[in-house]
Formats: sequence, structure tokens, C-alpha cells
Amino acid sequence: MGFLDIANVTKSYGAVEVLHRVDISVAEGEFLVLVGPSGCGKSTLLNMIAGLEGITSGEIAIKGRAMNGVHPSRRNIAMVFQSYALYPNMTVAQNITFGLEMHGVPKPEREAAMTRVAAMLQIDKLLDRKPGQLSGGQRQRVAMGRALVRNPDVFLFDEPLSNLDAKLRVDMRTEIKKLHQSLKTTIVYVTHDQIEAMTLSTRIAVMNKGYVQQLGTPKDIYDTPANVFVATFMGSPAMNILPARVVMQDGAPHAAVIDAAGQTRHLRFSQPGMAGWAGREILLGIRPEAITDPEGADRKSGNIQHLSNTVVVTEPAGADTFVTMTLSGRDVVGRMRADVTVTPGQSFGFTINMDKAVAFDPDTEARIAP
Amino acid sequence: MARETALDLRTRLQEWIPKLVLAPSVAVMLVFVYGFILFTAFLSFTDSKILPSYGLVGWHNYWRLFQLPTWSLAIENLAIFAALYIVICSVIGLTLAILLDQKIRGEGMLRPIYLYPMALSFIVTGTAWKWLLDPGIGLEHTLHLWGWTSFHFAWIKESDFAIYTVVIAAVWQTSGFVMAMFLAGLRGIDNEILKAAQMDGASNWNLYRRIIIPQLRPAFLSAFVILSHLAVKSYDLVVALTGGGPGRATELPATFMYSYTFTRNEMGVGAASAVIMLMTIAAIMVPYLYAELKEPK
Amino acid sequence: MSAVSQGTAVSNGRFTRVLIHVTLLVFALFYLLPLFVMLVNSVKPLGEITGGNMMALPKVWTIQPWLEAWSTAQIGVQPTGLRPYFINSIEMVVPAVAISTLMGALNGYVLTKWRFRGDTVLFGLMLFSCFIPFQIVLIPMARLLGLMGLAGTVPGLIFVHVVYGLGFTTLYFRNYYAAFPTELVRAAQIDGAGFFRIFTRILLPLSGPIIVVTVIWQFTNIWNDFLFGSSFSGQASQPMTVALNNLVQSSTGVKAYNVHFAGAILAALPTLFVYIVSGRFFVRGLMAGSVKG
Amino acid sequence: MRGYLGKTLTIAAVLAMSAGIARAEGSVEVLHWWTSGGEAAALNVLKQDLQKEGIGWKDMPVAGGGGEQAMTVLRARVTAGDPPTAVQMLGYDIQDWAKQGVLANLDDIAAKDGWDKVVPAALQKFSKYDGHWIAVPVDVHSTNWVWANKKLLDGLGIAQPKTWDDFVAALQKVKDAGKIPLAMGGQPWQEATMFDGVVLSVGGPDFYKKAFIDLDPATLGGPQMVEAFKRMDQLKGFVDPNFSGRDWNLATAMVIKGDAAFQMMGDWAKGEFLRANMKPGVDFMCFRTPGTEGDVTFNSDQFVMFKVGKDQQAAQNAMAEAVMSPSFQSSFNVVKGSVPARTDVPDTAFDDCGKMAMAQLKQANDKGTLLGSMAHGHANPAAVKNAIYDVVTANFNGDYDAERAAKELVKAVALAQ
Repeated sequence: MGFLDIANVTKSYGAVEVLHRVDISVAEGEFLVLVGPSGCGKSTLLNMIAGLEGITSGEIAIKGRAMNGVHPSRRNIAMVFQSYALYPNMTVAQNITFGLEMHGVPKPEREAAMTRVAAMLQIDKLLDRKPGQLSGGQRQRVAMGRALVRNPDVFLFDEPLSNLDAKLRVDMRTEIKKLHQSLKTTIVYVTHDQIEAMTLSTRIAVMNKGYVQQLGTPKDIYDTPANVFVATFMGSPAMNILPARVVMQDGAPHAAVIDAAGQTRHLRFSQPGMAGWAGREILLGIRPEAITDPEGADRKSGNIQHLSNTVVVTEPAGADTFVTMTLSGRDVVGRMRADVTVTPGQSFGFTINMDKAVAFDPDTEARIAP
Repeated sequence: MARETALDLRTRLQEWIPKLVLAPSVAVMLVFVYGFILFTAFLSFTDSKILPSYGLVGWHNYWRLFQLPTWSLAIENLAIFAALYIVICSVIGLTLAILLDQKIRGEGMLRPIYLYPMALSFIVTGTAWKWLLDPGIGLEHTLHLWGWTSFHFAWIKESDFAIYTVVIAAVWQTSGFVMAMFLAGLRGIDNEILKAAQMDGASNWNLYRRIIIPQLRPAFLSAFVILSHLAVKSYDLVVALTGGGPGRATELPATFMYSYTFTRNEMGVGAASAVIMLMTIAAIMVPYLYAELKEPK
Repeated sequence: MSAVSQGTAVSNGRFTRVLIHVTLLVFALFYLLPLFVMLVNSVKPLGEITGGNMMALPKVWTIQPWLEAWSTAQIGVQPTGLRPYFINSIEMVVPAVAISTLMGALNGYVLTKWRFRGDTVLFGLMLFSCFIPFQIVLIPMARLLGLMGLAGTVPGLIFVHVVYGLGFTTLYFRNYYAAFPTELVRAAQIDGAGFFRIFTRILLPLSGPIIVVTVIWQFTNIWNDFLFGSSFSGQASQPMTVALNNLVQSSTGVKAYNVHFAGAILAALPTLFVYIVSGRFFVRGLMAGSVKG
Repeated sequence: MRGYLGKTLTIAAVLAMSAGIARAEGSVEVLHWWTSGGEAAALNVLKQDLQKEGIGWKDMPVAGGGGEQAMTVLRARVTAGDPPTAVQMLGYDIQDWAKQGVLANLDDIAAKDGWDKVVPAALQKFSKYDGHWIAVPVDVHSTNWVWANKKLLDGLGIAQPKTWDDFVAALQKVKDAGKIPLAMGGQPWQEATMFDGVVLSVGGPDFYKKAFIDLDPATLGGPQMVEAFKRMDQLKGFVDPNFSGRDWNLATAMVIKGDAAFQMMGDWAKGEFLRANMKPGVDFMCFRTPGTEGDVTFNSDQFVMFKVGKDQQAAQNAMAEAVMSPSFQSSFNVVKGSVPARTDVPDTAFDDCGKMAMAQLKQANDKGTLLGSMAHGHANPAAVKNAIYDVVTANFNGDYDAERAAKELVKAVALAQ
């Protein structure tokens, strides 16, 4: 049994089930990120943990105590909202201490806790201001202060960074990560941004259409995505997905793809087990960083495949250059070193690290794990 | 909501408190509005005269109602009055709001001047209006004294035009209020959009017609609710201004209902007219409310 | 809720601006005309008025009509003027406005922040109740007030005004609170505040503008109400409008128009005061509330 | 509130009693529409009379229309089970309320003070229901009056017209002289008040009775009624174009100022002349609508007594007696411009018009030509009265010609019954 247990939880509005049998167990000190596109049910799940929405069936327990029907304020949780939800009529100090006041904490203790948190978040100079007088980043800190001061068992974050500009978002991300590392608290964090999910979490639950698509460490999720949805949702640029046919050549399974010139090309699988799919169609998934120029190929890889093909577009992005080719009728992006020289229309020798390639069943879109 | 698992006491209480808080209002409304409407509907089928009585007479009161020339006149008048009143109030309100929004010096002075009529009861402003509109002593008379002898304005004395004077006085009373609603709407519009549109080369006319006025939709809707409710209830206005005259030319359903229920001792007919009036209001308002309140899921 | 900005970003030429000012002034004259008639006739002797001199300035100025309307005019058998009825009206208006506003606020709060199945239907029903013609409620209301023992009392009158004010007060607050992020309430719930604490500590302190709008609306309507005031008040609690009506609607007696106009302005002073003083907040309140969907 | 008030009044009553001549106790609550000016002051006399007897007066004034607003309030009060002690009322309304079984019985005092003998029978028709006294009449107004500016008439050489034709000739003469012949307020009740006199002038008391009291359809639609409407059309030719909606006292002011020569209005108009310091017979003239000499169409304000608790009956009876006392009848009616509702009151306090009216009332009562005014609800019930208003005002405002009006009158009256 974990610190926070979500067991078989479903949620329905009337006849419509919006969350289907969610099962997640979170250990103490873990940083769980719920990620998915909007409408996937991640915020609903968070609200259910918070007690802001009822549980249709199943159970949510914190520290072994069932929380179904327990009032939000009795769950010893704290939550940071997307809009921060700072009380506009109260000062920063009042905002931070309101929860303590509601829980009957005496004033001196409240003051002490507030001073501590304010110092930690560097908002001690803002205590007398009203939220309307603060910048976005400052509001974010106050919202976190309000959560921290309660010293809760579980922190809940509902897309806390999505209202910040890009630079501030990166800074605050680091800040949250530091905070987690120093406080060792249990956090459930909702975001639609897969980079936040990857960078912050100890574990990720990728959600779509009310289902948890995959639950695992960032590395699991990235390297062995459970299905096409997870594969394409996590990672930027997204994983290339292209139809291929499994053929046997020299006793080893190959993926047969078609290049820009209409020629069939064979790429050998690293997994011999793919032989079981011989003669059948699959979806081949290759991350852009697994498609490089010959010099940029991963030296540790045991299976580098070469493929020359026509370049469609090149996009220099500073640290890397993204090069697009056409394979099996799809645009396939590769990630080259910055100083590679390619021009559109030219034929170029791509190297593909087939160790990192994954295959999906075209019918179920589930990953084929040979 | 589907059946939830058991809740703790506090949560259960919190679930119930909102409903308990709302309950008195709902109860009061059901009894004192809808209960009374049902009671009135019942009365319309009885032989009630001076006080309610409970002898049923079927549709007789409705039959009599539609025999009365004054009733059809009252309905006709309401249609004219409500349409003109709502349209003119909205147009004047919007115009004033737009003009007042042009960084006018003295806005603080003008705004209360436009608003104050709403604060006055028609018991006496009615008399002031009656005098103003009376050609013998009011505006026409004064302008004649000032030398504009061809000026003629005697609508209040003419059966076919008197209802328009009721519109004038009603517009005077509420257009300022409507102005305030539109002004509020205008102030709520993001100025960045306007700047962008101006850079796109939109003329002021186009700016208002294409960009600003469409954004005032909520203000139009609120104005519509308030104006139509005032139009339907207009009673003291007519009583004070024309007393329903000349003849019965400015009778409205509200004055008709009052006079049959209370001064002519024909409560049954009065109730029947009230039912017709309520059904008319419902026919207009229910679709509107439905459209407004439908859940945007 | 953002503050009232200083007008639009649209700009005009010089000629247009002159035209705008002229138009606005013409309208101002239109709105002021009846008030002018009332004022000018309240300071001239009756003979000048019945003498056909209604629009002109007085030849003889007098404040006698004002004094008379205030303290010596015959209202019923007592020559008290309007003065005592002010107190009656205030005793009725203040609680009625306060209660209906508070209930409207609570209703709006529930209907936006504690939604439940069927709440929209309830709200629709409440909104439609604004349209009930008051003429039809008189008789059944009188009966029920009699049964409740409230007939002819101030609490009875307050009750009636609260009942028929609820539709609009709820509408105003619902629209205002609808614009508030629900997250505020959730945050407060997690912080441990209950239903009433969230209301008093968070929503109410932010409701200033809409309270102004609602209070103005209710104050004006209740202060100016005549039908309920005359039907449900007792002989010692008749409100201002009934007294004013008694003053101006003599059946077969002499009509002292100058006293009537003075009385009318006196009777309207509280509402005028409320409008002029809070006019600025009024627009702001409308902006924050009732013009949003 | 109630308790507090009750206490105050009790204390007031106790004080009044200890002051001396106390016969009854308690208080009366009076709903009326004499809310302003002279008539309210006149009613104050009654209040003081009662206070001398130790009876408190709770005033419940509600103005509006001819008591329309007060009748609405009365409905609310009766429905709430809290009726006032006494209510000012007119004509058929009294009978309508009596049918509801909510009125008190005054037979004992009536017998004691001999009301049957002194109150004209035509008034008793309203003050009694089913043979029992239920109301006390305060005054008798009559509506078939013409008021005239004497100076203006003298200047034009016009004598008091005796016949309808005289009257029309006089009006024409004024018109030719460039003055307004007939001052008029175009409100349905004012038009109906004129119509009272006109109908009486066309066919005399019998026709009037048949049409307005018996509501005989043949009479209502007959040639005499057409003639009556034609006379209304005639009169319309003599009013100024701005008549509609004008208050009656502004019309009176036109006569007072000498802008207009005549006004056809009830005797309450007299007060306006007196207020303007004009003397009857010298500055202004009062005479019956030409052709109605010796007949009187009246309306009478009455205090209708409602059933009250036992503890208040004594006060109620005392009030009834006080209203009927000759001294109050005299003092009140002098102020009001009307005449006393009992025929044995001395006319010493009254002016010439008043003396004339009192004499004519007695005469009409003896002759049986004292008729209830249609315009003021003393000829038929409210529903019928208003139906007649509808037609009269439609005719006077030019919607119906005389023939059509007579036809519509039959229809409207039938529908309202």
C-alpha cells in the first residue's frame, strides 16, 4: 500500500463515464505527473483527490485512510491552481495564512509559518500587497506559499505554470523541482506540457479519454511507450510513426519502408522477436533523435541502419538541425548536428538507430513487445 | 450526479447547506409567484366579482373578455408601445453610451442627468409630462409665445397618437438606465481590439458597426429583459399621463386588468386578462430564457 | 474586476467632437425638462399656475409650497405634511433592501458556486417571476398575510417587497458571481473554509459594485412602490408614496399644484441622492455584473 | 408595532376620558380618500368630535381616482381578515359589499335617532341593505349643475339660460365673442358627469330612471338616447381643442379667469370659486343644467360600517351617531360644498348656492325626482357604470356618432350585467 492510493476509481456525470477504473499508487515523496491533452480527465482526477469532486466508484486513500466523502479541508492536502485562485480582497500575508486561520491555528504560529514560507519563496517583501498588484510569477509564488504553509501530506498542482511566459515557466519549473528535492513531499501534478512532465516527475501517468494510457518513470514512458498515443504525445518533436511491413531477410526481421523514389528499403529490427510478425503490416515508431547524419550516430547502438533518401525540408534550430524526408508517404523528421550541411532536394545518407525503434500493432495501436 | 460513496458529516452538511440556503427563496417563489398564478388561473374560471368567489363558469370570462373592444385595443396598444419603447430606448441608450464614451469632459455631470428619471416615481412626473405635452399650456404654448407659431404638437389629445406620448415619457424614464448598461458594456471591451481594428483601417462607423456593437450582445440581452419587464408592467405611467384616454385610446393590458379587477368589480374578467397576459409574456420570455440558460456543455 | 476605463480608444476629429457635445447637451435638456417644470412650479404661488403660466419662471418666488408639503399639508385628517411618512418609508425600505440584497447574494452564490442538478431550472423560474404583474398578487397575498398575522404591519410589507425583489437581486448576483473563477471557492474549501465563511470572507468583500447596483435598483423600486405600500400598510405605517399620492390626488378638492410638485421632489430626494452619489459605481457595477451573460 | 400602537392609543384614550365627557371608548379606523386640502380638514372635525367622546381615530387615507385606490386597499384588508371600522364609499359599491356579508348592523341607533324620517329615501336605498342600516351618509353632492362666470356673461349680455336651446344659444354667443364657451376636462368621469345632466334634460326623470336605473335596453337604444348623444356632440362643439385629459379644477380655473363661460360639473366646483374669492350670484353663477330644474342627480359619500370585534362596536356606533349629528352634517358640508344628507339641518351656515341646493334637494325628495347619479355610481353597479363610461367617452372623443353610440350603449350594458 502506497502513501496515496487511487484504487479502481471511476467518475460519471449522469450516464457518461469520464474516468475509467483508474489505479495508481503513489509512494511517499514521489512526484507524480498526470499528463494528457485537455479533456483527458487529469484535472477531474486531481479534483477527486482533493475532494472537490465526488468519487463515483472505487476508493482514494491517503496514508491508508479512505478519503471518499471526506471534506477537502480534512484531507491534509494543499492545492495550487492554474489561475492561482488568490483571494483578491486579501493581502499576500492574509492569503497565505487564511487556511491556517480556518483550521484554528493561533496567530503567533501562523505568523511564524508565514515568515518561514515567505522567506523560502522570496516573497517576504510582498506580504502587504494585494494579488492585483503582483506580477504573474509573484502570484505563482504566493499560491505556492499558500500551499506550503499548511505542511500538507500531499501537494496538488493543477497546471500551475501554464499562465506564465516561457522564460518564467522554465525558471519556476526548476524552482518547483528544487522545492521537491529539499522538502521531499508527495506531489501530484497535472499538466498538458510533456516537457514539464518529463523534467519534474518521478513517475508519469499519461492520460487520454478518461483512461490511464501508461504509468511509469519518465524513461519508461519515453523509451517504451505503451501505444501510439503515448509515443506521439511525449517528446518533441513527436515520434515519427510510419506504416511498414515486416519481412524476413537473412533470417532476421526487417521493416520494409518506401523511400521518396518509391523504392522499398529494409531496416533491420534489433528485436529478433519481430519475426513473429513476418508478412504483416505494423506501425514503425522512430524518435527524431534516432535519425541522424552518419557522424552523429549513437556509438553505443548495436544496430545502425543506413538509408539514403531525398531531403524535403531543413530547419536549423541552433543546437540541432531538423531534416525532413518522406518515408512510406509520411514526413519523417530526423535530428542532425547543427553544422551538418544539407539542402532540400539533395539526396542524403540518413542513419537510423534501430535500437530505439518501436513497433505498434496497427489495429490496437499498442506497442508490440516481442 | 450518480450515486457517490458515503460522505463524512461535514461534507454532507456542506452538500446540504447550499440547498437549504436556496430553499426559502424557492419556497417563497413557488407559493407567492407560481401559486398565485395558479390561483389567478382558477379565478378566471369563476364568477368572482368584488372578492374571489368559487362558482365555476367555464370559459365565460374569456368569452366576455374578447367581446370587449377595449381589450383588443389594450393588446394592440401594448404591441405598439412595447415595440417602440424597447427599440427607442435601446437606440437612444446605445447612442448616448457611445457618445458619452468619447472621453467627454463633464461625463460625471451628464451621467446622473441621464439617469435620474429612473429615480422618480411617476405619480407626479406624470403630471409634469402631462403639462409639457399639453398643447394648451406646455411645449406648444411656450414655443408659440416665443414666436414659433407654426409649431404643432398635440399628440396627447389625439386618439391615434396618444399612445406615442406614453412612449415618449417611458423612454424618458428608462433610456438613461439603458445608457448606463451599454456604457458599462463599452467600458468592458478591450481597447487593444479597437486599436488593432483602427490599424486595419476601419472607419469609426465600421468600428462600431462591425467590432464594438456585436460585442455588446450581453448588454442588449440584459436591456431586453429589463425593458420588456417594464413595458409589460407599465401602469402608473399611463394612469398619470393620460388616464387611459383620450377615450380609451391608451389603455394597456395592465390598466385594463387593474380596472376590471378592482374598479369594475369584475374580478373574473380581470383574472382572465391576467392569464392571457402571463401567457403572452411566457411565450416571449421562455424561449429567451431557455436559450440564455442552456448549459454550454 | 477591472476599473472603469476612461473612455474608448476610438478617436474623432474636432468637428465631430463638437457635434457629440451638442448632441449630449440636447439630450440632457430633454431629460431635465420635466424636472424643470416641477421645480419652477414648486416655487410660484398657485394663482400663477392656474393662471396658465406653467412653463415660465415665477413672477413671485416663494418657498411656501415646500414648507407646506414638508410639514403642514393635509395628509388625511392630519395636517402633518410629508415629514412623518419619511420615517415610515425608511423603516420599511432599509430592511427590505438589506434582506432582499443579502438573499439575492446568497442565491447567486449558490447558483454559481454550488451548482446542483436542476439549478438552472430554478433560476429560470426565479427570473420569470420578475414578470408577474403585481395586480394579480394583491388578493391572494392579502389573504396569506392575514393568515400569517402580518397584515397591515411593517414586517408584512417588508416581506412582500423581499419576495418580489428576489428575482432581480438573484439575477444580478448570479451574473456577477458567474464571472468569478470557481477555483477561488475550491481553494478556500481546501483551506478549510465552509459555505458561509467562503461567502463572508471571500465573495462578499468582492461584491461592492454589484451590491451598489442591487441596492440602487431595490431602493428605487421599493421607495417608489405604491400598490403594495397602499394595500398592505397599516394606518401607522403608510409609506411616503401613499402620503404623496394622498397629497396630490385629492378627489374633489382644490389642487395645490405647487405643493404637489414640491412634495414630489421631496419624496424623490432619497432616490435622487442615491443615484447621484453612487452613479459612478453604478456603471462600474453594471459593467462587472449584469451585462455579462 | 401593533402592540405598541395599541398601547399608545389606549393611553391617549384614557387621557381623553379623564379629561371629561366620556361616553364610549375604543377607537375607529377609517379608510377614506378625503386626503388633502379642505375636505380632509373638514373630516378632521369628525375626528375631534369623536376624540371629545374619548374615541381614538386611526386615519387610513388612500387617495386615487374616485376612491378606486381605496377600494383596492379595502379588498386587501377584508381579504386579510382585518377590515377597517368604517370606509368611505359611494353608491352601488355599498350594496356590493353588503352582499359579501361583511358589514355591521346599525338598526338600533338608527331607530333610536330616527334616521328613517330624516334621510331622503333615495339615499336610504344605499345606506340600507335588506332593510337594515349598514352605512351612514355624510353628504349629498349633485351633478346636474352649471357654473358660470357672471362678469363674462354680463359683458356679453347673456342671461341665465332656462332651456336647452337657450343654453346652446348662449354657448354660441360666447363662441362668437372669441371666448371658450364650455370649460371641460376630457376624462371619462367628467364626460359622464355632463352626460348625467344631458340625459336628464332630454327626457326628464322618467327617462333617466328607465335608462340608467332600470337599464331598459329599449330606452338605452331609443331615439331619446340618440338625442342625448346628439346634445353631447353639440356640447363638444363648444369646448376648446385641448380639453382631453385636463383636470376638472383646471377647467374650473378657466371659468374663474374668464377665459371660459360655463362649466358643467358637480357642486364640488364651488369650492374653487370660493377659494378665488368669488361670491355666488355676484362673481359666479350656479344653476341646474337647463331643462333639469327641480330634478337632482346626486351622489352621496357614506361611511360604511364593517363588522368589527365586540370591543369596538361602541366606538363604531358612536362614530355613526357623530356622522349623523346635524351639527357635523352642517359644518362638514359647508366646507365640502355639498349639502347635508338629512333634510332637517338648518341652512343658516350655507351660502346662496348651498341654500338653493338644500331647498332643491328637499323638493326633489318630496317629488320623487331625487335620482342617483350614473356618473358617480349611484344609478347602477360599477361594471355597468364603467361600460357606460366607455361608450360616452368614445362618443365624446368622436369614435362613435350618436346613433352608433346608442347602439353600443345597449351592447356594453348587456355585456357588463
